Amino acid sequence: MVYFILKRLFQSIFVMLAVAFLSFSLFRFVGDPVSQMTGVETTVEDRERLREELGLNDPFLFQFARFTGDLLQGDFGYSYRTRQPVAEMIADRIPATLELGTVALIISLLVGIPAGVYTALNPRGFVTQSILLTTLVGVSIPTFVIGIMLIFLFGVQLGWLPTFGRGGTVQIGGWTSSLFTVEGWRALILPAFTLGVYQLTLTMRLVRAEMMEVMRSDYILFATARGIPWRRLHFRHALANTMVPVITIIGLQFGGVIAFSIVTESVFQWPGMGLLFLESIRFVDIPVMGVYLVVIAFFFVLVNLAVDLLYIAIDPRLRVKEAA
Amino acid sequence: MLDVQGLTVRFPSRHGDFTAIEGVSLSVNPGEIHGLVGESGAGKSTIGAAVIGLLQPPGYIAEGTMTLGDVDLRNLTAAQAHQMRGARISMIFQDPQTSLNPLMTVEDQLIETIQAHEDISTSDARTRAIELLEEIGIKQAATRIKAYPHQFSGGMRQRVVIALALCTNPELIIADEPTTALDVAVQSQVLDLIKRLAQTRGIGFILITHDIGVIAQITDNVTVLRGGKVMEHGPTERVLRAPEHPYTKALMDAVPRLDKRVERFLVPESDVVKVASPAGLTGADAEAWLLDGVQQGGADLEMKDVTVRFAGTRTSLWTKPEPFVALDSVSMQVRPGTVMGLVGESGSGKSTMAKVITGLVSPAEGQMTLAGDPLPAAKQRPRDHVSRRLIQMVFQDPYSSLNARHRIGEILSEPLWLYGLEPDAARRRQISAAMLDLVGLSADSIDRYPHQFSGGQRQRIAVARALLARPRFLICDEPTSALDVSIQAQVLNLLKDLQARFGLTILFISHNLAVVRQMSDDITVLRNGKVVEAQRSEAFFTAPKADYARELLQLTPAITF
Amino acid sequence: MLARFWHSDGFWMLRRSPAAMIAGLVAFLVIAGAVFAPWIASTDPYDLASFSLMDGLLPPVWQDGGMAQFPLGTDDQGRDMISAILYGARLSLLIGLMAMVIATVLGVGLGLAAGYYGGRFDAIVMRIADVQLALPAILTALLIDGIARGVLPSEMHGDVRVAVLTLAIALSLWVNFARTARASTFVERNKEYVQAAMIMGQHPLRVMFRHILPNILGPLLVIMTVDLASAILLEATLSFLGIGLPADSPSLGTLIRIGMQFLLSGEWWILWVPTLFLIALVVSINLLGDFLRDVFNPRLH
Amino acid sequence: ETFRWASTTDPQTMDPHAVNAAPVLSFLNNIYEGLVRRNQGMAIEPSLAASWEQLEGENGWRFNLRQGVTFQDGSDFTAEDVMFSYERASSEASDVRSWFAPVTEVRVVDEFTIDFVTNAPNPLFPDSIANFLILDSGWAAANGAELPARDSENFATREANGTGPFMLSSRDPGVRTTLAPFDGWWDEAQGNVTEAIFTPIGNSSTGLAALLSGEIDFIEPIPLQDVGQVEGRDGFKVIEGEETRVIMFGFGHEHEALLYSSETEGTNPFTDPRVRLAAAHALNMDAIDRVVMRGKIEAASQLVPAGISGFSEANAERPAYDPDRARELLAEAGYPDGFSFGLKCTNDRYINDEALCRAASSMFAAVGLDAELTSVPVRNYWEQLRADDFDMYLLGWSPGTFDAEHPIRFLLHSQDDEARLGSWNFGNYSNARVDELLPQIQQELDPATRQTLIDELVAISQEEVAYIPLYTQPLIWAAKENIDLTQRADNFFMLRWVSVN
Ligand SMILES: Nc1ncnc2c1ncn2[C@@H]1O[C@H](COP(=O)(O)OP(=O)(O)OP(=O)(O)O)[C@@H](O)[C@H]1O
Ligand SMILES: Nc1ncnc2c1ncn2[C@@H]1O[C@H](COP(=O)(O)OP(=O)(O)OP(=O)(O)O)[C@@H](O)[C@H]1O
Ligand SMILES: [Mg+2]
Ligand SMILES: [Mg+2]
Ligand code: NI
Repeated sequence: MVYFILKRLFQSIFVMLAVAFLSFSLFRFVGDPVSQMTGVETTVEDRERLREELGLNDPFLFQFARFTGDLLQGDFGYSYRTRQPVAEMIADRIPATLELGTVALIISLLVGIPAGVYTALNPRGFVTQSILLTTLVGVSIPTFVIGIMLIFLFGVQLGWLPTFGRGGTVQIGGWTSSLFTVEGWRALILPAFTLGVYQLTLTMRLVRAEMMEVMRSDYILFATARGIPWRRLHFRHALANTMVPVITIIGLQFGGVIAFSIVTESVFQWPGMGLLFLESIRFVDIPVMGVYLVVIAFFFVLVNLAVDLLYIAIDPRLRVKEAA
Repeated sequence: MLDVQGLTVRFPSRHGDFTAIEGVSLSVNPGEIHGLVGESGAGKSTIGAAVIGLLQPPGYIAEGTMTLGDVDLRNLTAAQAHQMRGARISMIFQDPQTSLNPLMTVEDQLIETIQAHEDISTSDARTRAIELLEEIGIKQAATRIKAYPHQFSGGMRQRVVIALALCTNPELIIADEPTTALDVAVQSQVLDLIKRLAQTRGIGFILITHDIGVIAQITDNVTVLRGGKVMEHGPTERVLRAPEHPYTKALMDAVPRLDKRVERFLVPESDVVKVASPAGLTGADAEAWLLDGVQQGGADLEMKDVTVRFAGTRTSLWTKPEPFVALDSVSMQVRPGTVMGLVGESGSGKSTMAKVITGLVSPAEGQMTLAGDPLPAAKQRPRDHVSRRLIQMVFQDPYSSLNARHRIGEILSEPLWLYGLEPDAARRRQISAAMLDLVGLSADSIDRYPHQFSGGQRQRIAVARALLARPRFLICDEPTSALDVSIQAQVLNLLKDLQARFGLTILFISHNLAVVRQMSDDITVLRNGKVVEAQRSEAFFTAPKADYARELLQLTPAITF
Repeated sequence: MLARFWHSDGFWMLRRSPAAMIAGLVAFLVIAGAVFAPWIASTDPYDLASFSLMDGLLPPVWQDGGMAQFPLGTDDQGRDMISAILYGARLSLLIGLMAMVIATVLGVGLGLAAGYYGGRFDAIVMRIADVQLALPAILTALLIDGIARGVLPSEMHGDVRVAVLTLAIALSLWVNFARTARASTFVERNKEYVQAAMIMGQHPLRVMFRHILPNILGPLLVIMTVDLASAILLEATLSFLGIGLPADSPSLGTLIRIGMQFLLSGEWWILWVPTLFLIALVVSINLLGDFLRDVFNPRLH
Repeated sequence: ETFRWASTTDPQTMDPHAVNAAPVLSFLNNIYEGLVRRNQGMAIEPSLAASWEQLEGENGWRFNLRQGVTFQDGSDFTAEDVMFSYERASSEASDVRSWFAPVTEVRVVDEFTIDFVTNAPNPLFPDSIANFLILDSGWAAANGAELPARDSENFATREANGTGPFMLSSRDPGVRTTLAPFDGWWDEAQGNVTEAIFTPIGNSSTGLAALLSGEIDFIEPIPLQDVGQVEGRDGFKVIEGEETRVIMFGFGHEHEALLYSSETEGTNPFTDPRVRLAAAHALNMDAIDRVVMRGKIEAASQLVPAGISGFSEANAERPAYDPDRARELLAEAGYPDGFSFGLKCTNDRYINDEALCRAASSMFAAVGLDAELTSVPVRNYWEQLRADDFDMYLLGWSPGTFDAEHPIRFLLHSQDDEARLGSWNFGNYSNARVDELLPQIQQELDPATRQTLIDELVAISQEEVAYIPLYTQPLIWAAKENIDLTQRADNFFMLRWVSVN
């Protein structure tokens, strides 16, 4: 156990360092932070002085070493744009993104898994074909178009749901949550759905494919031959066995959720990390971008670890052998 | 009890309906073990599936009646049929590894099966399950029942499968090749169990197999199938001892006998239409080509104290596994121009031996020599080492040993090209075609793909590929265990002929003692990676020295009449 | 040849599946339209002199004010919508296909090698894949764009935008290929035909590419179609976020991005013509992918 | 009355001296006040200074401060605070220090009088410090915010204490900022807002949706093409105006050769005024107005729009759309077949900037000027312009002082780093007479003389086609019908003029 976790942690550090390095090498190209930090009338000398103060004139590797060194000491630096501590800015935004991502993921699982099971068990039915086609069309429309369409339909035309923001939030410790108010939930529906559509389709198709595969396996055939009731056969036997690959892919798709949450957050003005990141790009806010990426890599590593632990929970073959 | 009359099953396909079985009739009485034999694709499994109502779509029953007691099996609704399964008819599948749900404990699977058909409390169901496990010979059933399938050995798993089929007290159990995946020792235990259950509980069994030995050992009646039709049926002893139908006769002749060695098997006449090779080269030319390349001097192989360790199977995700000793200081000497038989139960290290010799696996210790020269181990053996050509191998599974995406011509000419035996592409093609002729295939096969051939034909192609390297030492790793008897007989004949003609040295690996008896001059018996006996073949079969060897001989199902 | 195709299992299945047939037809039409855009389209959106701002914002021909010359109307620059989407599809498909090819070559190469050699090499490749997965596509795009800008002289920036975008998309897609190829290779490398090749002393590269690769192509082909669709969508998304192509090179993505500005202004066709076209393209490619999956599943034959 | 409004950008900071950017200064003008302020017509009027006059015997201005003004935390406003704010705003850490470049000394005369001494006569000085916002020295000192935050935040980054009509009641950067009226304000508010909630909404479609769904009362700006949609709906209105920002094309005057051209080796055709004039004649402003700008723009003839002080009425003509003349001019200059060149544009800075540049490229193409358009986000833009990476470029300029002198100083005077002149004259247009005229204009106190000087300068710049001024950018705001507000030409949004009916 210890060996396993240590090994994973070691690999995680590698992943995070690599992400930090890559992202850091990227910043030089995003634009000129100083132009974004100063006004029209700032003189050339003042700009140059600022550049020097921020260490932007230092060699790249030197800047990177300073960045990682500070990170390791727990110093996340200050935003160029707002001058706030980056750690605080990101920490403020994490709840919004996590809630959005989680709800989107849950929607995609709650809808995707039953739909996948249904379409696997009735592969030729009309309903199946319609579900498959609808979801396919759903993922073929770019996320931002879906988002805006939903906003105009439910926010403007019908007036049922808010068009932007998080609605009512509640502060619990350091965590701002929109899950405890009706307003919060109303604000969450559209972005979560927009973000979830892609995941939903993916989950559904994956569950469907795996389920069809599992339904042909010997143990399902044998269970059928024993007259195990259908419901139990489908859900206890077949579905459980599809979960291992499904979990892997869903874990891997975490990156996708993050990537698309940038788009979704920007469309819905959802005050999460993605929005912060986009603003930071606009203002070439290097410290925020850097920490954001490292945090994302960290989440990614965490999710990967969680997936592995989930495997063990699901699949007894991976558990410690009790008896020979 | 079970009565099937005139059953016809069809599979519609794009080329019209395919009739898998046609007008099959059979009946099974309580306590009877009814054998179904026949070559692969004869329709054995299809009968079983039709009876239990699990024909794979698009297959359907075209004609015939099936009754179980007073129930007409063809006239059931889907729900009734499902209720029937398990309660009155059960089934056992070939592979115990894959028949159990890996995510559920044995207990859960047993209890749910019992509760599916009976309104019974969980604790009562558990008691029943434990009793049943005890009855079929699992010790400490009360604790072992909590285990997951992967925590059982293959034989125990097959017992669990049987327990699952039994736990609802069905009248009829269809056992589809229940022992094919098991080795002889376990096989004989399972067969004993089936026999006992038939006798004590009066359960009717349909036992599907292609192993005549198994049929001979436990069935009461037997039905011989070929091409979906019944060739012959009747009491087992009568059918096997005095077959009436010519096919049955041919089948019996093709069965390798444990008690005597035959020079050649009689095989049912093959229906391959020979087409002349495009360049007019024939098997004789191929033979000449081969002889042309025969180097003088023997290809004797010697292995000394070879030890192989593998990173052991992971027992837990957290700790590093113990190394697993697959071969433990094994020595073996193969005389030039003879056939060495290598036998042993599954997992004893036979294939590992072959891999060490071919350089796929590097031994931790030990030396090898080929024709007196040292034979470097895997990593040290250069890619162009002469032994790469001299040692060739024929694999067990003819379905996966040929690259499905390459044409036969490409597969065959590859060694010619690789070893630089023939620089000219057209000539390579001619020789390949001639070699096909030599192994008894039509020369126009050269432009086809492997999937267009039957298992036996593919195995011939594999042999041809091996020969095209002009080898001196041929390793055959269970070359026929995936084939049914008649085809096995053809392949064995071919190997015998080639060995005789070209003086090849062969290492013949098998777990089937009867087959080995027909082929080998010497015998090495492996167990758990150790050599337990090494002998001249005849001496071994008449008077084995080691206890383990004696036991093996005894357990091998044989036709004893 | 043709007869063989007609008789092949794949084509037989195609004839039996109306969805796949329609998808095939749509994909064929779109692709043909894209390929032959210079001959079909009435104007060339790259030729600035061929259109005029004076024709801007004309509605489709069936609406008031529409002109027969521009059946689906014009955009805010006076470009004929039909010409724009044909050229747009051309560029999108080009980017999608190139990205897919690069991702395939990179992913399959690494995946094959990782699966074949296993051990440390495998671990390294998979960790690199993790890094890639942790970087959202938009970041990869920014990174590549930035590097290209840093490395190349400024007058080349415009010319390499397509290449940069292609590479960025390819980099965010290769992991799929690598993982699939690796998993399949793990299975294949223990099959006897591979062992046979290894025993003969064949070069590892030959074993990988000549023996293993053809046998794992099936699932890869499926991923290729699905990823072609995602690549086209990704291009649209990147364009939306402002990291895509410049507005004067019409890809479906930039057309939609520009069209988004007219979502509410009444000039609906500027958004919906390219969007519907994109949906048709992506859906049909995905359907073809599904169909291929069936073709490669021997159990469905 | 609660009033909710949205704009595209969140003010980055609450510190009035840290960033010289419109979103920040516009927002903070509701909280802080300067010595002078602009009224609804952009004219200067007294604010914290009740009056001001030129100093006797030396260059500079004396400000007589308003008495009885208190900061929002209750402390009194005195000359000390102005002095402190001056020191703060002119410190190295400040981004607005360039306003005080002409200032040589500041003297506190008494509690309510303060003198700003300048190095030369400076008639425009009071205008130039309209956004110089005054902080309370005691508050800043007590909270450690004596200097603007440079590399880390300080108290003034998220808290505010001004003398203005509104107080900061809560701030969640990037999400929402709430203001409440300051009861102790010295002036009378003309509006009735009792709570104001600001939300940044970056995506313009989302912003519009928020307005139309009633979640916000006011948004600025909205895209030009959506004006019809808003006007067409009951209960909403569009407020249109002219910003003072003039959009123009600039040239690489001093470049030896074109960067983005294959045919013109080693030469830069744009050094020839005829070529520049040809480019000006190629542009059809009417078409751009109708299609790209939806009829909302006013064509511009010079670098400031009409109505700004110093606008040269004498030179109010711009080159007409005349492609034939353009071709002729090109032929005269030796380019009968035209040539290709690189046009640099932003795509997220000005209203429909990318569409404008594409339309312009197509119009240039029609006379043989083959523009290779590169449009980049503004975050990369200035860097590239500073690196001289262009043949022709797009620029928008809004005169911070609302006087014609401002663009002359930044855009027309030759680059001179030492004197801090011509700092945005990327192509380095250089004319000795222009350089000579600028200081005269700056120091001239008599308006009529000053105007003749400006007229001369504008005439030169037009004749030489230093830039091609295109149009004045429109200001398009949208609000619910029941909102009354005032739109100011500098695009500042003043809550004190908002009433919710
Ligand atoms: N689902 C199916 N679709 C089409 N044909 C089928 C299907 N299942 C079986 N068949 C065909 O029916 C015939 C009989 O198959 P069956 O599985 O009963 O043979 P078998 O005797 O059990 O062979 P084996 O010893 O290999 O198990 C074969 O030719 C096979 O190709
Ligand atoms: N690559 C490997 N890694 C770990 N263990 C292995 C490996 N290959 C073989 N083994 C183990 O070595 C033992 C011997 O295997 P081998 O394949 O030689 O057996 P065998 O006698 O050929 O059995 P069978 O009759 O089933 O083919 C088995 O227990 C097997 O699990
Ligand atoms: Mg079978
Ligand atoms: Mg073996
Ligand atoms: Ni056919």
